[in-house]
Amino acid sequence: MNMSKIVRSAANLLFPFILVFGFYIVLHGHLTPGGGFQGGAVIATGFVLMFVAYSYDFITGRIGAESLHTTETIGLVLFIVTALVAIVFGVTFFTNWMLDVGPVLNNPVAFGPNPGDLNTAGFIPVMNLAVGIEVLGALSVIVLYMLSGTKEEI
Amino acid sequence: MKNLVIGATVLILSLGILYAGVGLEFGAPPFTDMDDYFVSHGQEQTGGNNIVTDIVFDFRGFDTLGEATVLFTAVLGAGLAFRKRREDEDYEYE
Amino acid sequence: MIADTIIMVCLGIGLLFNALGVLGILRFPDVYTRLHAETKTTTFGTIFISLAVIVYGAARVMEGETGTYLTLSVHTFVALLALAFTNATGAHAIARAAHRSGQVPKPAVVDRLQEVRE
Amino acid sequence: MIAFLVTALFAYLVYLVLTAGSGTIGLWSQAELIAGGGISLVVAAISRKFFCRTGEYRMANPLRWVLLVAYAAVPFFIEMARANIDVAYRVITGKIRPGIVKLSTGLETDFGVLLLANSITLTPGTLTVGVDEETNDLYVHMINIGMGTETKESFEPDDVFALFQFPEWIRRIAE
Amino acid sequence: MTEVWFVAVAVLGALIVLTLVRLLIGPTAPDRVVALDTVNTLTVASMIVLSVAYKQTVFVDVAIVYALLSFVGTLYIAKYLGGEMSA
Amino acid sequence: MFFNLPFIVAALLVILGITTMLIKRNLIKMIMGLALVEAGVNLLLVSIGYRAGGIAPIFTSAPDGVMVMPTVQAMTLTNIVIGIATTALLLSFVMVIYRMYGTANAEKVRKLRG
Amino acid sequence: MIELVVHAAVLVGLICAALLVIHFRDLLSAAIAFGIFSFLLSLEFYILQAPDVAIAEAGIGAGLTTAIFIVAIRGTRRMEEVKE
Amino acid sequence: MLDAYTLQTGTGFWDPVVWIVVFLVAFLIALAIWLLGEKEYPRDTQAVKPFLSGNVEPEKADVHMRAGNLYWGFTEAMKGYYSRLVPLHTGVLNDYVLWFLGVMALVFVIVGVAA
Amino acid sequence: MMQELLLQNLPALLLAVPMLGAFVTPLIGRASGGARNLWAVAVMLATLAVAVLLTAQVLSSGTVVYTFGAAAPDLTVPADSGGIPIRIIFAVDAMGAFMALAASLVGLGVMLYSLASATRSTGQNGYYALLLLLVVGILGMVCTGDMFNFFVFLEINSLAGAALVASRVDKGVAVEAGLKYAVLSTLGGLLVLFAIALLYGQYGALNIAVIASRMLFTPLDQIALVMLLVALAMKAGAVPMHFWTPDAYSMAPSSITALLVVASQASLYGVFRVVFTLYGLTLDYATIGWIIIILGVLSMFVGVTMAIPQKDVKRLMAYHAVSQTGYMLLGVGVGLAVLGNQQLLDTYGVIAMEGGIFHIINHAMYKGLLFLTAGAIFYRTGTRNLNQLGGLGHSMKWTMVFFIIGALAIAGIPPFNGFASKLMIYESVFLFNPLLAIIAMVVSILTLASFVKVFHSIFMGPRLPEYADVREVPAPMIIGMALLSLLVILFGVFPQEVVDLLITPAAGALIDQGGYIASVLGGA
Repeated sequence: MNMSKIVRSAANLLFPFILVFGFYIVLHGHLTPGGGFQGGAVIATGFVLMFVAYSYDFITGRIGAESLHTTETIGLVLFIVTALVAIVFGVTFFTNWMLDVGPVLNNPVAFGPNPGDLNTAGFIPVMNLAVGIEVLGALSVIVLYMLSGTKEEI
Repeated sequence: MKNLVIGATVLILSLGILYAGVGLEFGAPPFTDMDDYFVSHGQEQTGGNNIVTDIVFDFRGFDTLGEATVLFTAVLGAGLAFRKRREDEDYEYE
Repeated sequence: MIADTIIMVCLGIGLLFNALGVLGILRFPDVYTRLHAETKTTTFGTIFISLAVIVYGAARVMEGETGTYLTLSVHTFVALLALAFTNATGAHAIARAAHRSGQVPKPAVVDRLQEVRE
Repeated sequence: MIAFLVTALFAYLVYLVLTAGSGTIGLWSQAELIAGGGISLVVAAISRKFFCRTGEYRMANPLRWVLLVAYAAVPFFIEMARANIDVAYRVITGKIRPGIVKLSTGLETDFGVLLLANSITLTPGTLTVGVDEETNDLYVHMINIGMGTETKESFEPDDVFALFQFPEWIRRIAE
Repeated sequence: MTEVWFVAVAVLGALIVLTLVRLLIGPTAPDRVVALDTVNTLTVASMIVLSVAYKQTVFVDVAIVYALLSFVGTLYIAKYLGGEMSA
Repeated sequence: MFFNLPFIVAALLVILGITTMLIKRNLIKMIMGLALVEAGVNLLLVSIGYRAGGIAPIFTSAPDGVMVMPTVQAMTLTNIVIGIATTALLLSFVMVIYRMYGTANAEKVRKLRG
Repeated sequence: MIELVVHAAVLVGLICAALLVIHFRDLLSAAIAFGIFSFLLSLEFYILQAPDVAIAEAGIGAGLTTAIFIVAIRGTRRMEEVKE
Repeated sequence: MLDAYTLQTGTGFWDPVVWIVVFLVAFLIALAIWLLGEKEYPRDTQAVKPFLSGNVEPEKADVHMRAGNLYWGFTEAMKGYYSRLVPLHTGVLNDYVLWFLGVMALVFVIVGVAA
Repeated sequence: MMQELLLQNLPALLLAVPMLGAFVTPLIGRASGGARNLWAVAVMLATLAVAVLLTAQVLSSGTVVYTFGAAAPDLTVPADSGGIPIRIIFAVDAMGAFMALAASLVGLGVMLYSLASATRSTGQNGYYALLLLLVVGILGMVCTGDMFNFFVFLEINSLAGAALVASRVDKGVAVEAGLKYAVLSTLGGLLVLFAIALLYGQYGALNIAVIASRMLFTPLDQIALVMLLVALAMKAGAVPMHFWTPDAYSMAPSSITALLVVASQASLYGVFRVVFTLYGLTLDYATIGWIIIILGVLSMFVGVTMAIPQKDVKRLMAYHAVSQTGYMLLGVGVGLAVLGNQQLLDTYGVIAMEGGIFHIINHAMYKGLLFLTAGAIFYRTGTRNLNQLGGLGHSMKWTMVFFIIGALAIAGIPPFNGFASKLMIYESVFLFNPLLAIIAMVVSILTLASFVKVFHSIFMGPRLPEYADVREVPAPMIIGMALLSLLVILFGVFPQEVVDLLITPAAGALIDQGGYIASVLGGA
């Protein structure tokens, strides 16, 4: 069942805000506290907020478990492939290869305390994004599965 | 009888675990060479300011892959548990 | 140091109201009145505490520190907005749930919602 | 399409606020501006159906936002301070006379109802308990109902708000 | 000046412990949710203050996450209590 | 001794968790006990890495000072995510069991024995 | 010194919340207590200079854990059975 | 040559090749005896019909022994042992956890005493 | 060039290939079931190929060390780190390679078998993905040289196993078994992590070699040791912590049970790794050795006696699995108990350990085979109750042959592989303590007796009317079973080859703590 109109309106307003904030945490993982998991968890909580504000049937009509599952898989594959590409360059699995060859993410870093710059740190932002996508898919789909378990017939 | 066993178990484990808590020294870890290395070299080797993220994704990236796999596993497991099953699929255990 | 004075005053007010809020949820007789205490006073107190932090950050920016204190102020402000918004909505949700679960306001003189539901 | 653009714009603004002070182009660095663009597109793609559910775009008018800020800064804040002193007084003395009353608002939009409900919750001795989904009437728990007024079928805004007329303000902002 | 912030956090911590009394005595679930909300607000306040006390401005993000997300838990409890959970 | 407070609290949390798992018969309560154990282990891990007067291991606008140990924080992060995955899976199982058996009491969930 | 007081307050709260989780027979109340426990744990992480962990615990503990516990309670029953 | 296949067990050895040769020889002997008998087996006569103590054998399905009947004597003889052991497998999750932690506590004590 | 890169990165590929395969399996399965099956088998074959290559590499050039994220795989210690490794390191010695080989072999057999056996149930996408993930968990546990990494893979192993156990809901009973398994393994995993935290708090390192080289055996280390030992022994299913074993093994789909056996062996490998490599020379051998021996003897005896009155065929076999685990614990425990005494070690200690380790791979093979035959019977008859079964020898000839091979192997009848390893255990344990050897033999006899009962009640007797139309199982299942029985026979006929090739290096790798440390830390 839907919750009251006030809660629904509040959730509608908060949803994009939570998403933006989650992506902010994901992308700034190498600069500020946070990273893939934390941001992914925040975004997933945004989805979970939607699950609670609206009824189960309404939500499954708009956000399918299948698509969330696919999102999760995309994140995982992106993660492992990014790590595997390093092998091609003659270095080992999980080497930060983008630090040397990346066109964008190899800005020179200032050492010691500094204000931070978004496009640094090699593949870490890419990894953050991949894990963020994975976690957001996984955590929201698991809540969706559990909600489906509260229905009378499976 | 059983309550006695539970009590003894909890007591002994409490002693052991609490001993572990008291035995470690708070605020002054004895060996810090690995972490010192991360703090002093992490920024130049990975370019990230947040050392924790550097460790999570670069130095110990494989753990992160494993942990993402755990999450994937849990999703698959929950999906299997709540899947729609056919009528004749269940086996009656006697 | 005028900034310091403002910070002290704001912190003092904030803590006072937070303390009153906690006192309120301990003293009041039923869930709705406790919600009054919780929502208004603790939110208000936290707004003042945040104001103290914002003023602190602004003062540091005025003194010519790096931009990070600007980030501090802005983020504190965002936290403040989010807190006020979610607290109000959350309080409404709890009150509604409490009413739906059958809790009557105890020393109430009138309950129009109950009449509608019946 | 318009929903997408509005949501993306909102997301981009939020992102800019969050990353203020990161660089030299205004307050932002080039990378942040580009990343913000990408994020806002993604967020808009996901959330446009929720953010613009009612299909009304009144709130896209910047003037209304200015009004909202003014409302939050002056009447709302003053009422809130008054409310807190009121609650503090009741916490200390314990004098209460609570009850749930109906408040007819005459507001039309969801956003208006939300704003009013949250304002009521945070201001003098009142707490929104329920909302009528059809007529947008609010059921308000009041901590201290004036003697004799509880017999009224439906309260008017005058009975609840002393200094400022919130529904009037909100009507100007949201409708 | 640093001491002031810590004193504020100490007071807030004491208030949090005090709030647990309401959690204990209840008597009903909504009362306990009120305690949850109070602790949430106080935690956010402590975090904001602590980030200044530690002079680490990046810590404020944690407070934002809190302010945004604890709401979701409250909503779930409210939906359950109101008997509106799906099914 | 007194300054070991976080370690002692972590140990206490582990003990409370396993006590819950031993004495409570409700499956959801047992899983809560498991979550308490997990929280205790997390707290232990993080407090192991604390250095007196340290600052967080983040260079972005960091003040001066020695940094606390980052590895344990990475490990704790991993463990938190593993914990939520485990908890969700276990709770799903409990829900299915309740649906099939009509009870979530561990003493009645015992078709498999002997 | 004052830092120690902060520390002690949070840790005492932590233990109290954990005890309450065990104490309540009403699982919903236990879940609420668990939410508070999560908050305090996150605050403790914050005090121990682990903001990354604090965010993770905040994001997961505050929203998701409570949510899945509530869903699980909805899927089973609210009260713990009293032992016969 | 055979050494390559010999499993040395320190004090003894085992050679699968030798074993297989011996096995094959025994098998051949058995086969020969069987073939000898087969030649003289009176097929298609009354003599092959089985009798039990002079009575006709009952239907095969009736004499099929089910698993529950096997080793009845063994379990009966070890009743004292089984009546204690089987109830320990209660199937209650708390007990499983208790056994696990109980053994851990026991090992704590043993290691603590030994140290 | 490409070949060189692949050969250089074998330990990483061993994990990366099945992981990547598992991640995309559900996606492929949503498109087409056949493609998914083909994909899963291909991934498993590739994993096996990598495992074989890796084993060859280990046997030819000693311990293979792989550093994740370094410029070169063997660059374990960075130039300016002061002689400590800082990244995750895979250290695959002979023991690890041997376990990896066993896991991927059984995995391939199970995968082929599943092609037919899983067709009836829904949710196959998740099934195949989880099967690959379970293999990933096992492989990761046996290859890693890092404590925390070990914990992570332990969790993958536990969760994938639990999810698979619960996957056939079976009116909730399977979920009950899965819940018990998951709760116990999670609690065990958390205690393992607690121990890791204690070790980290003292030595500031996670690498096994570094911790081993810094080990002081303080009281805190003893607490950590007990936690690691008991938790991993519980995961391996040692009595009296075996209660989850019959539940989980009997309710899982048969193919999964065969792999769960290997998963338990991986935990056993963890016990050995902790005891020998992590603590090694600092340990109090006699105490820990006797603890392991007593656990082993209890497991043997209680397992086999509990098996005899069972009437569910898979539950019976599960109790036998407990009993066989006891042999391994006994063998390696005897080896540990005399580790300090070089003379006794040479006389019988090494042989006992070799027997125990040899039994691991043998057990994985024949127990897997037996569970697969049980699954084949269930597949055709729909029951596992021994009291109802009978007369299947007429219609399921291949299954019967495979069952006989497995049963004789588990009972220790020559020329199958169980005999070879049991012989090594008997003879060496007899020198250590005759009583233990006698118990081991009695248990072996009881095992044979128990399997005679199973064989009789399933296959012997007249064709029963209710199973009149039972036919042989489909070809993929037969191929899967045939693969394992071929291995059983091969290992039984050429035991010395296997011992020389795999077992002796493995036992040597376990005993040689200094060599392990040196190979990881570069002679430091």
